[in-house]
Amino acid sequence: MASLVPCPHCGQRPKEEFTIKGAALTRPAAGADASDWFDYVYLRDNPRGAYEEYWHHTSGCRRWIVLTRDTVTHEVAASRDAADRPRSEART
Amino acid sequence: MSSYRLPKGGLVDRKAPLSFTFDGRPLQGFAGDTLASALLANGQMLVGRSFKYHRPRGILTSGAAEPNALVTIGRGGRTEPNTRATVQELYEGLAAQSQNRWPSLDFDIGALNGLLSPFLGAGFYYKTFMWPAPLWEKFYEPFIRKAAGLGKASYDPDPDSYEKSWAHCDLLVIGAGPTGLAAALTAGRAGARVLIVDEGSLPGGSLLSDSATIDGKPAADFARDTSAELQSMPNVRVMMRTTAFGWYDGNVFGAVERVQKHVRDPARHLPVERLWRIVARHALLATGAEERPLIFGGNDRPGVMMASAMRTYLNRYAVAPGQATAIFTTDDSGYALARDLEAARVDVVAIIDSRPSAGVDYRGKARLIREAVVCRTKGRKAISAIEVHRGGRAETIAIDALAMAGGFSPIIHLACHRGGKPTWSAEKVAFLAPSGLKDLDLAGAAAATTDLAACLAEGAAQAKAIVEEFGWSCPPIVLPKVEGTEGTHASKPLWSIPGVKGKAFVDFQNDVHLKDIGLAVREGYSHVELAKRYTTNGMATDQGKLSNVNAIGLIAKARGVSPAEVGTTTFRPFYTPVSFGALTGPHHGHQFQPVRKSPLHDWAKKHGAVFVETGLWYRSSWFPRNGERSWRESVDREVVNVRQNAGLCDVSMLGKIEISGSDAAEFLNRVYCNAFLKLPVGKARYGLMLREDGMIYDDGTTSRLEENRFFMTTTTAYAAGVMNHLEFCAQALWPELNVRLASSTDQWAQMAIAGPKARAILQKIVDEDISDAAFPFLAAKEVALFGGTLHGCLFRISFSGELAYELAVPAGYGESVADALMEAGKDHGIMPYGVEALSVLRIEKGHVTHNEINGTVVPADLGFGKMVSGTKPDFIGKAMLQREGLAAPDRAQLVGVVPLDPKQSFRSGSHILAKGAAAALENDEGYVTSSAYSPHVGSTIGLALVKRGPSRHGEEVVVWNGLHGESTPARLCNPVFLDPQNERLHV
Amino acid sequence: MSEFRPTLRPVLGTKQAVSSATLKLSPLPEGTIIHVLARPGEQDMAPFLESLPKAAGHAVRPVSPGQWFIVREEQMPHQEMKSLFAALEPRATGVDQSHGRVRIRIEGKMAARALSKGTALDLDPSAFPVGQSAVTLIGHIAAHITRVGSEAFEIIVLRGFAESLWDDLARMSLEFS
Amino acid sequence: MRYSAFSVLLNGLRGNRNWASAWRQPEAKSHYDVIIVGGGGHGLATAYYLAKEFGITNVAVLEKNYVGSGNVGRNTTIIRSNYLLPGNNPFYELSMKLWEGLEQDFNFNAMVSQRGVLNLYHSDAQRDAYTRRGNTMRLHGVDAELLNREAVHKMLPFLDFDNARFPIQGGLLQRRGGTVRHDAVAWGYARGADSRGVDIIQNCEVTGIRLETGHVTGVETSRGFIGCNTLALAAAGNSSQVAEMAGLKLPIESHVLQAFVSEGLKPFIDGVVTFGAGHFYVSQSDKGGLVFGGDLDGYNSYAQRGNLATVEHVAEAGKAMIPALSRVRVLRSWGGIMDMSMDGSPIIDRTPIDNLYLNAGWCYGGFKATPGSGYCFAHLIARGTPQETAAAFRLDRFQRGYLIDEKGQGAQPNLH
Repeated sequence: MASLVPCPHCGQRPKEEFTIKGAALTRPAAGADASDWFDYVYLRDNPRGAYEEYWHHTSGCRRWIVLTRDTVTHEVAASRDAADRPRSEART
Repeated sequence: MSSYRLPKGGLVDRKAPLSFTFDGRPLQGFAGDTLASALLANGQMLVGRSFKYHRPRGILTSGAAEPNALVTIGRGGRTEPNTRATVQELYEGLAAQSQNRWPSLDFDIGALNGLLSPFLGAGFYYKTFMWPAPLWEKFYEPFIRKAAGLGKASYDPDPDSYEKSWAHCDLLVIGAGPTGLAAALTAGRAGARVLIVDEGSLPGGSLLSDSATIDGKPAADFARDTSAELQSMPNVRVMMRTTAFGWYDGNVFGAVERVQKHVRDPARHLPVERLWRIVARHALLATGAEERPLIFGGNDRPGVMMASAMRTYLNRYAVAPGQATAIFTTDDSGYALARDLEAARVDVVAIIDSRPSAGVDYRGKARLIREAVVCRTKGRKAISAIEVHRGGRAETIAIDALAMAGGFSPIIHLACHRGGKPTWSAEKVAFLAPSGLKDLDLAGAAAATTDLAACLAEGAAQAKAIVEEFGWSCPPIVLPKVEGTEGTHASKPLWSIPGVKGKAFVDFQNDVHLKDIGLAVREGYSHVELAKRYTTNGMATDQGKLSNVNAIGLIAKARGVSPAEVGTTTFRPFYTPVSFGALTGPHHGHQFQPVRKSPLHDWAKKHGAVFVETGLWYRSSWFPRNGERSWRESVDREVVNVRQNAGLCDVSMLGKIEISGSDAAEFLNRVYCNAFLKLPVGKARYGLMLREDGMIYDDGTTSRLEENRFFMTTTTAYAAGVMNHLEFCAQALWPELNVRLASSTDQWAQMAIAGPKARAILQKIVDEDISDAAFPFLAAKEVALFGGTLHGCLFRISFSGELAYELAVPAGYGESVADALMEAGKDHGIMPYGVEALSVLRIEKGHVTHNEINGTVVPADLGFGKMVSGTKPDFIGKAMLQREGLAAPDRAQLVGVVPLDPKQSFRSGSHILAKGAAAALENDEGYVTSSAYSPHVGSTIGLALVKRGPSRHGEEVVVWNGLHGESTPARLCNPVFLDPQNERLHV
Repeated sequence: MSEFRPTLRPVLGTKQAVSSATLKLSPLPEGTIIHVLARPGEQDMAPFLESLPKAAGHAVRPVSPGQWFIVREEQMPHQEMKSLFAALEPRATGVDQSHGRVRIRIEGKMAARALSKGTALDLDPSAFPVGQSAVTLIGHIAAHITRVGSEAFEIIVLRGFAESLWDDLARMSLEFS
Repeated sequence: MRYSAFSVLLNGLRGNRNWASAWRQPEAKSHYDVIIVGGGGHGLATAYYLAKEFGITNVAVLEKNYVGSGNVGRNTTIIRSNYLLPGNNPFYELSMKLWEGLEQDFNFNAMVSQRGVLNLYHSDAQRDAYTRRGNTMRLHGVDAELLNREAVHKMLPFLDFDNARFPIQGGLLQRRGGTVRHDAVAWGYARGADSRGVDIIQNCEVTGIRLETGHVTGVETSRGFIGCNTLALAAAGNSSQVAEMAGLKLPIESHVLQAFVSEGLKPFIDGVVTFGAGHFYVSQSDKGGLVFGGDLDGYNSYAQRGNLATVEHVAEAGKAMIPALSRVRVLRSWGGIMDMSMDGSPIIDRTPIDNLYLNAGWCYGGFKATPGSGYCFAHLIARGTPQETAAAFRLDRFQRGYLIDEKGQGAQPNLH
């Protein structure tokens, strides 16, 4: 939900307490080749439906979180601290 | 004849008369009246003129859907155009003006448009006014703009206040009619946190207009007693005069409470309106239903009214619509009205029922005409007769008021705000709320349940189910006994009426009539959205509350499909219009954004600082002194004094971040493009932070105070952004690093002490030895002050190019320390200097700020190419920095620029053209990023980003500023105008 | 100038306390606020912080995962703070925020109602009991709220915003004063 | 049937019974020279110019909903060519010139109304940025004036000059900027293209792109397969979805931008004014409603609706700019789906697939760009080479590092 955002630490909070960064992609390793970096910085799946994105609880606990949010219904399926690595590191 | 007040009855307080005016005419009403009921009570049936044809219009409804009775109320900054007379509560001294008429409501020149109506059909303006082209803006459009619009807004500022508030509840009940009251009572008794909102001034909704009895007492009394019980419960909050206008994600509802819109002189300690954001675990829509008009010729004539509205005026406000009324009905609700009218001794001349038989057994005196329709009305500014068609026969009946009952549309607006599409029910002849809604249900008339007893039962049952779902146990529901009412069975849809004569209106306010809809379909605008946009049906201030379903019915008929196939246009917030004031709350004028104050603000103030907004901060720009005639004089003095003696500048608003942990150095090494791993303890270093795309993000100095403790400074503008960025790096990118970040911007009052005398002055208050040997350039450490009574941080860094220090002391002591420094520097000629002087000093020295770091430059563009580490395995921005375009030979890069003639000047934002080149975009070589008058150089100097700039030092160019008609011959040069060897830093 | 004695200038020093039967708004003394940041992966340090010998008269306020404020009415001498910081290492870092942040107290029957005009927190005792803390927006300003009593709240705000927040709170209280 | 005052008069006298349909409702042919995906402003304009300027008439426009159901009918109707960067400015000026002759050209009154666009500035830094921008415009012969506080006060005395948190210092004015009746643009292009033989096929959703050896042969649709020699995508808002059917991943995110309209008022504000100290821009429609907007909600979305926080944010900026708005009531809010590109500028280019062309990434420049976008896209499709003013809108500029970043915000779409 983009009106109230479930922060894993603070519970439901209003959108204006957050800063939105966008797609929660995994940063390539230092030596990765240019195309991986280009993909990471510029290309987006931009799906209709489930989407993992970085939000920052700027006016709250100041933790970066990863929301799994539906881009059509705005429903949030999951919310976790960004420091807790996702189950698979594989890039989507 | 016209409408009038009945001698007795109603819920108005006859002991509390109220005077008000309409178009300046003094009138009387009672407490409990709306403006509309009071106007009708005074026989004022003509209240407005229509949008396009300026037809005389009366009061059609008794509520939020009113399309005709829009008036302007209030004066000066309290002027409110387009106020619906049907919802505006009457108050003593209310002054109402009719709209969209000239010279007067009674005689309106605009009515001539009616004669042109054959040429003013739907979309006519798309087909003409195109020749000759220039005339559109010079003639046609100004004329149309003047003719269009409704009320006139005031330009005066609003004297009243507004506020916002949050509310949380288990169950939000929207609508305090029978269904809502029953629901709130059930949930409240179970102990749930209940919030019930209603747009009206009294709880009860339709109960207030109903002649039925509940448990033997009048419906209105039942409403009063029920709300009294609700008010007495600590877990229930009843909010009247509150309209829920939107349903948003997270089951958040927007609502506006009209706290003081029903009083003449608002109390100062209260807002006039309050915006609510209501977070509800579950919501129940008990919003009732809207009665549909019928589409016959002259259905807009004053005296024609919705049947349900007529009943409300009669029963709630004791106002009779006229003396000889007729009722045109397609369902049984018309008969309840007939019964109530007759009970009030108002003559019902005829009931025209489109159906062969009614669902109720009518025993009244009125003549009953079945299988008949009204095809037109007669009269000028008020209805005088109707023409009734039955079979082939037409008959004219003289009347002075007509009620129309076209069936009911459930009010499902909010339920559709989150993308769900309404579904058509052929059985109910209505669009119902989308199915499968989450955390929201509908009950009562909003769910097409029409019978009063059934509504009470449904409200209670739904509430019970909801709170039991949440784990409360619900006491058994005892339903009250309802008498004196018949269920109104679904109407037989009557989209278009045979033999209609004259204009039959679909959208009253926008003057969209029957033929317009047909035309739109004929011309290919048959999709419901296209038809709406082409005819403007449903786009008026009532958002089609009365017109949309009828329009859909007509489109369906024209296309030969069912309304289900046509579908609706999109229901969008707001349910009823919401004022900017309410949406803004307290955040306007000076409160638009908070003020962030430096701990040295008052110190600067007492030295006469002129302040400037910098983000949320106020920074001191310069400190004028007696006899200085211009800001330039003051700034020049401050600059010269720094270069000759010493100055004190408040730099507290620089971002400050404490970075600690065993991986702090490694962390900094990754977030800066230059090396930080080996920065010695006690040293400061200038750092460049890139974005992942390789562009420079921000710069600043970072000092190593201890092995694992760093003190970072950022620019003022990017302080917040840098902190977010660092937290992202630490939490999301490299959570394995042991690093902790604490913003300490507000902890420190920070002062730049710059100039040849800086050391001598500072040494007087700093306990430690700060000689060049002991504390050289770029030294940084914690120091004791005043013999150990205070501790702070001292940095030997310089933005001005002079011997300079930055001293950070605990903010609460900032002013005191600044005073001490001014005292200590008195004999050394110390002066405060502001950001203007600071800017001159840094431009003279060729130091960049965000004027140059504009989000599109890489380090090499600003001469920092060598700073970028080639050895570090990784840092933010490293990979993208390798792209060919970012190393292209003709990139704009930093240079200095001076006018050839020192007497000439140029401004930032001017562009650079090669000498002799024509002023054309293809000759654009770059632009001036910063400029100032330099006392040191003796002329204006500038920094610029110019193609291949560094290789063009000495080249003559033109600084071009077409906006000001300036074209200044100038020379590109080294951006460092002063002390390129940095000797002054190291003294 | 070793004879010079720097004087503290409280940021809300000039503000008049708002007081009525149902609501009281008052600045708290600028004493001590220490920001404690635990190293990543460190377990809950609250008990440890509570137990600190020097913590007499201190209160501990949770801020966010691995972060707490230690607050007390009186100022803490430089050396005492240094040794406290030393005691925290290596598990946590202490950062002095005694001047960076300011405390305000709002109490009374209507305190929660007034705060609800600014924050989206559900301040019902069932959702926000005594002892609970949260960082949230109050209007446009971020602040740290703790319920210190059934009808009393402590607000901690950045010094630079303190005056603006005070004025906002006073305005939000107008209805009840 | 040609539209004119005479035709209105004549048909009026005949009871308006003889007006023909504005465009046909044809069945799709099995094959077209060019298929354009997207019956919004850009797709219809592309079809119109292909037919009118480049003589390519065997064209179909496939629209999954109704003509103009996308952003062309969900914006704040502003047109302007006050762009900062050389890569953008000439293109938007070309578009402006096309607007200026549009109605006579396609015989439909779209109410192009050049009542001026004024961007307020509140600080020296903003003034300098507008000086730079205004001079870019002047260098390209585009009209631009930098007004000081007094001049703005004279023009709009009802702005907040007395009690503002961020006092107005002046503004950058483009007098040729203004507004256009948005729906009419779609209808005018649709009617113009249709009359030149283009098939506009509504309720026809493209569900797949058929590729043979890296070459497009046609599209699968809800109405079956339709073949083509050239496929052109103009589906802004859904570009990523359509491109994915051809296996392309784009530097684009879809975001929701809300817009608003107030109740109808007698003339209140003449031109377009944008606030410099917050997110707010406003104009007044010929019907009397104040049409205004602000910033993106900020999250990726395909739902044409936003949330209340943004609504309040926009209203606050509005009242801060014009205190007298306080008692004006907002009637309706809606949302459009923006194709937000990674540098804030659009893409009109070929793709790695040789007969697949892309028109995307319009951010919120889309409406004002409609004629220029249609013309340049048609030029690219017809001639195979980019129209000169659109030459910078390359798809590979991100990879090569030739970005067109007006705001300097970098690769974060919600900041553009």
